[in-house]
Amino acid sequence: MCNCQDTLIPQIGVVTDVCRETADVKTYRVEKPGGGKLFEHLPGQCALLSVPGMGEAIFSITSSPTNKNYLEFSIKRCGSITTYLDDELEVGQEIAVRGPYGNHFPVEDKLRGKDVLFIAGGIGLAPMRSVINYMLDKRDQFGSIDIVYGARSREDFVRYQELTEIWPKQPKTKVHLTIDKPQEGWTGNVGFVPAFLKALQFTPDKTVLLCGPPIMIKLCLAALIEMGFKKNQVYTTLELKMKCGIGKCGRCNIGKKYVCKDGPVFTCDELDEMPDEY
Amino acid sequence: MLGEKVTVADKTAAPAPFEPKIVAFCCNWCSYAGADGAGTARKQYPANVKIIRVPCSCRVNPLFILRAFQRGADGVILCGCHPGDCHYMTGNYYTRRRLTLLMSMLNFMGVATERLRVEWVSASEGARFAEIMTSFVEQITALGANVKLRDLRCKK
Amino acid sequence: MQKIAALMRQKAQELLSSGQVQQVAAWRKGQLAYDNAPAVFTSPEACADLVYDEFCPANLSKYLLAATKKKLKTAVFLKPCDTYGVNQLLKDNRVQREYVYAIGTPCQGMLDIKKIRAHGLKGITRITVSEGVVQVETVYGTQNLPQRDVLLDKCLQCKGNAYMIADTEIGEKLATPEPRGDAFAAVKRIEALPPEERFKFWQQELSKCIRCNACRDICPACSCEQCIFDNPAAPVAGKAFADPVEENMFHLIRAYHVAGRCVGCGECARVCPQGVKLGLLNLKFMKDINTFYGPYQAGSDATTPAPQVTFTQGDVEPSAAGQKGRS
Amino acid sequence: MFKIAKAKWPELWQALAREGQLYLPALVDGKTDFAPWQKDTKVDLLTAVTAKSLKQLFFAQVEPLMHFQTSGKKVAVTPQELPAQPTIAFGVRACDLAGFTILDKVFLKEPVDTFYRARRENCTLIGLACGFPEETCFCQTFNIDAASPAGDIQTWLVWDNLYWESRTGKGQQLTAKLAALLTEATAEDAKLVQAQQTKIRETLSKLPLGRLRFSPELAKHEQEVFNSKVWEKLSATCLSCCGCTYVCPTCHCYDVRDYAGKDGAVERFRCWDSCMNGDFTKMAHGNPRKGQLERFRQRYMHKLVYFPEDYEGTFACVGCGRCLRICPVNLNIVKVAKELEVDLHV
Repeated sequence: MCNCQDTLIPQIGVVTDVCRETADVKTYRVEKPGGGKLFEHLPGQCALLSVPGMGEAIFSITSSPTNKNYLEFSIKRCGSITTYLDDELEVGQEIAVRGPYGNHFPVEDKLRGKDVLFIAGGIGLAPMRSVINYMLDKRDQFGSIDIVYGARSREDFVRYQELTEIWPKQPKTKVHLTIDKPQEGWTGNVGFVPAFLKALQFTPDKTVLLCGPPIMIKLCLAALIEMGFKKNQVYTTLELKMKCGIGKCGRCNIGKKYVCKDGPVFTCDELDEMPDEY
Repeated sequence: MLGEKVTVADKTAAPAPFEPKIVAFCCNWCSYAGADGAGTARKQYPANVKIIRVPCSCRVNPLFILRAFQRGADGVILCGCHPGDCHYMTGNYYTRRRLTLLMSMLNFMGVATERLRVEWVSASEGARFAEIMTSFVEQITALGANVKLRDLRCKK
Repeated sequence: MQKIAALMRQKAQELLSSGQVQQVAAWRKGQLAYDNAPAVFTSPEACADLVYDEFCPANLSKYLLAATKKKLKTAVFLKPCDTYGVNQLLKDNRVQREYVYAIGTPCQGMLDIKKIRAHGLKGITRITVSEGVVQVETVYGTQNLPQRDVLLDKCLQCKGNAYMIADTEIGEKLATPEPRGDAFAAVKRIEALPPEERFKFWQQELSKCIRCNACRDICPACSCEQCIFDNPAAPVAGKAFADPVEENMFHLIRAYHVAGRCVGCGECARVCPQGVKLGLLNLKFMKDINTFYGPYQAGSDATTPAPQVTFTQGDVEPSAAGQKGRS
Repeated sequence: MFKIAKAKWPELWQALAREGQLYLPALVDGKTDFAPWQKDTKVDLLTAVTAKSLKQLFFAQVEPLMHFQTSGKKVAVTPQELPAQPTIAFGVRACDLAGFTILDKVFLKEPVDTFYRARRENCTLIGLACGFPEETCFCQTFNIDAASPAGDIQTWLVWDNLYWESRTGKGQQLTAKLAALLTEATAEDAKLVQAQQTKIRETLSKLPLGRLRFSPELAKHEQEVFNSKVWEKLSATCLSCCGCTYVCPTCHCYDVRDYAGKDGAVERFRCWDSCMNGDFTKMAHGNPRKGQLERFRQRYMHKLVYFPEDYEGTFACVGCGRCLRICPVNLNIVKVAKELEVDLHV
């Protein structure tokens, strides 16, 4: 390989584990072919996965940076590449990976010592999980952790085991789950996340990390503001179509920002300053 | 320029005799059954012919034909019911008009139209099906590999 | 022409203020001597900008697609040749008659700025036309050119001054340019070449293409909601220009998709930034259709079925067509 | 400064072609565009605006990036080798040269686009002053001087002589190799060149767009410009072809696509793309720029607002006027900027 390699050239990784999370979400574990992590990253960053012949797509890295052995991606079956991944990707398959791209949640400065409230909906847990596990591994650097997570049904929770058996047992960590419609055998909360959020009566001294479908983000933000939170307390992560990942190809351009390079993590007041095109 | 060179995989080995790849679009109601008929009657036709079954010859979009050429077919043959015998009454009449224009245009663009053939073969004409395929394979073998309409990427 | 422009302004204002139509498609004055742009006017006041002169070649019929979608009754100024496009859109059921108010607009042939420039004229500041003479003023001097020499190619194949569809007409019909010779002469010249020469000609011609898709986007027959070439799963990438076979496919299939529906407005060739002789492909299909299935002019009415959706039992066989024109 | 008479130009082309692949404006099929020089090339140094910009010399319309070979579960990747051939572009106008400085900002910024950089570094650019600017020219809007083009070497064509002056080390190296062909220019010659420069600047100011200015205020009012009502009016007639993008010397959006050949061979290539294309931002869950208006707005917002915001007020436009010449419906950046300025009172 020449020493002048372009950033568009990916590395080869191998899938070492595939975990079926829900009917349409799987978590894939990727390592170097000989074992070990492909690259280091920070929570919230993304990587481009590609299936040669099908093309590339960008996904957030769901494993924590504190994990030194592998990268994980939780991916929902949605478009052409994700459908292919869902159908075809099995253990031992090699895929092309490049990254990490974008900025990250400010775990090293602004979030230090803060009480953190995570709000996620559906596959929106994927980028959150990276931060949650990072914080839990460095538990003493952060305040209390609350995780509010909503899904369509009990079967649609990603990483259910982690949610119910691991995270709640950590110090100063609470997990609040809700599903959209009543379901037999479900004893937890039923209802949409924004209403659940208000019912939980969080105090506005927390820093919020928010990710989910656009409509959920919008309504949760409104609920948070009603509860006394300020927009600069709320971090979210955007998703747009990307091709290069390095702020050149022009796809994820919103205003003067490129989501792949300047994002995907923005505070909600930063989003307000950008043209409404995401 | 496109189409000048034909790559030979291994120059040290004696070049293998040219085996053309033929794509045959066959109507489910006539020629596909005709191919079956050829089999039952033990009429042989060359294995170079790969059959793609279509519900009616008029299902074949000109893009299918060009794509077959693009992806490496040396010849394409389209078989439908005899005019007047279409299972759907009129499908093959449209095929006839479409392919007439396509043939004429390919010819206009200087692409050998000998590589594309349209034949009407009924379900009972198994023997004829085998004959047509044999003669088409012979014709394409004589013409050699298709280079004018082939995508040469990943081949250089 | 100035008189016609004044009548057009008046008509547009009338239609808009009476509420007969919700918008008017016409042309707006640009900043140069020749860059009038198609424009949609929605208020009588805005119509002050409406212009019409020898630099209004664009066929406005394609804007009726958006008008139909938005359900806006639209008045559209149509030169005689543009009326064919409207009929074709109506026939293809892509535009609904109730949203169209067609205004026949006289034309004496439109001028081709590229041909004017080809006379070595640069820095053009003003162009005036009178009595068959085009006077071009530039920062380097003034030159007169015979009008016929600088007409658009499509105007040299003018189909005459009759409107194929019109709810009303503006002014008197004008004499359109005399068509020049056999419309199919260029096609016949290519047909007469040996196959290898034909192949070479098309490879050269089509390799100029930069896949900007302007030919497709302006065509009144290319009216699909989504083009097959915009489908990522299509064998031809929408915008890449990656392999000669792709260019062949794009142009051949594009021409094929409009065969029997192409009205011969010549817009594809006019808008091609690379000067690809696109009209030839369409003309070839027209010529074949005329030869094989009898004379046919797409867009001359909104009802006759196109030759590709009809048939006779004694149609010519494809094998016969492939043999034609071979040397 | 040196000079070379017309009679010796063919020798000059030949000498330049020996130093690298030579591109110059050539007349083909009635159209002047940059083309690789061959013995029978009809060189056209009088046409100021070539059909396309020269950006494809550094940022190719289609360019393979890498090749994959897949077999079973294995995937191997071979990066495309970087272009190494030296190139020389002669007759490049001031606007196109300014276009490269804009592309440089994007492609040479970290992480560097190595394909672009390799081509850029391998090329010696020879500028040519615009003796006869056209009515579509408005480079002076961006303080680009058509009378003294940037580049490694700048040249002037006065009557039948070409005047030649190197501006960079690369230019000097090339000039040194041509010593046998070039003669030293006299003080008389310098006066001729100066006279032409004055003439060019004068002509430019007399052209229809000679006094055009783009307001720097636009970039300071992102939200107002974005929400302006003129977009609807302007975008109504855009056909959303991407002709303007493809001829523009500063447009740089691209797409990365895969071509799957047979037997597991895959070529990943990059090709020009345009924000005018409907599928540009289309994702599985929808499209944030739903219609013509949004896409049209994006292109001009990027040139007039976002780019200046990002790069100290530099507009992503060099006034070459190609979009004025190419647009099938005569829409262009000048009309857009003017309408916006009127709407925002800036």
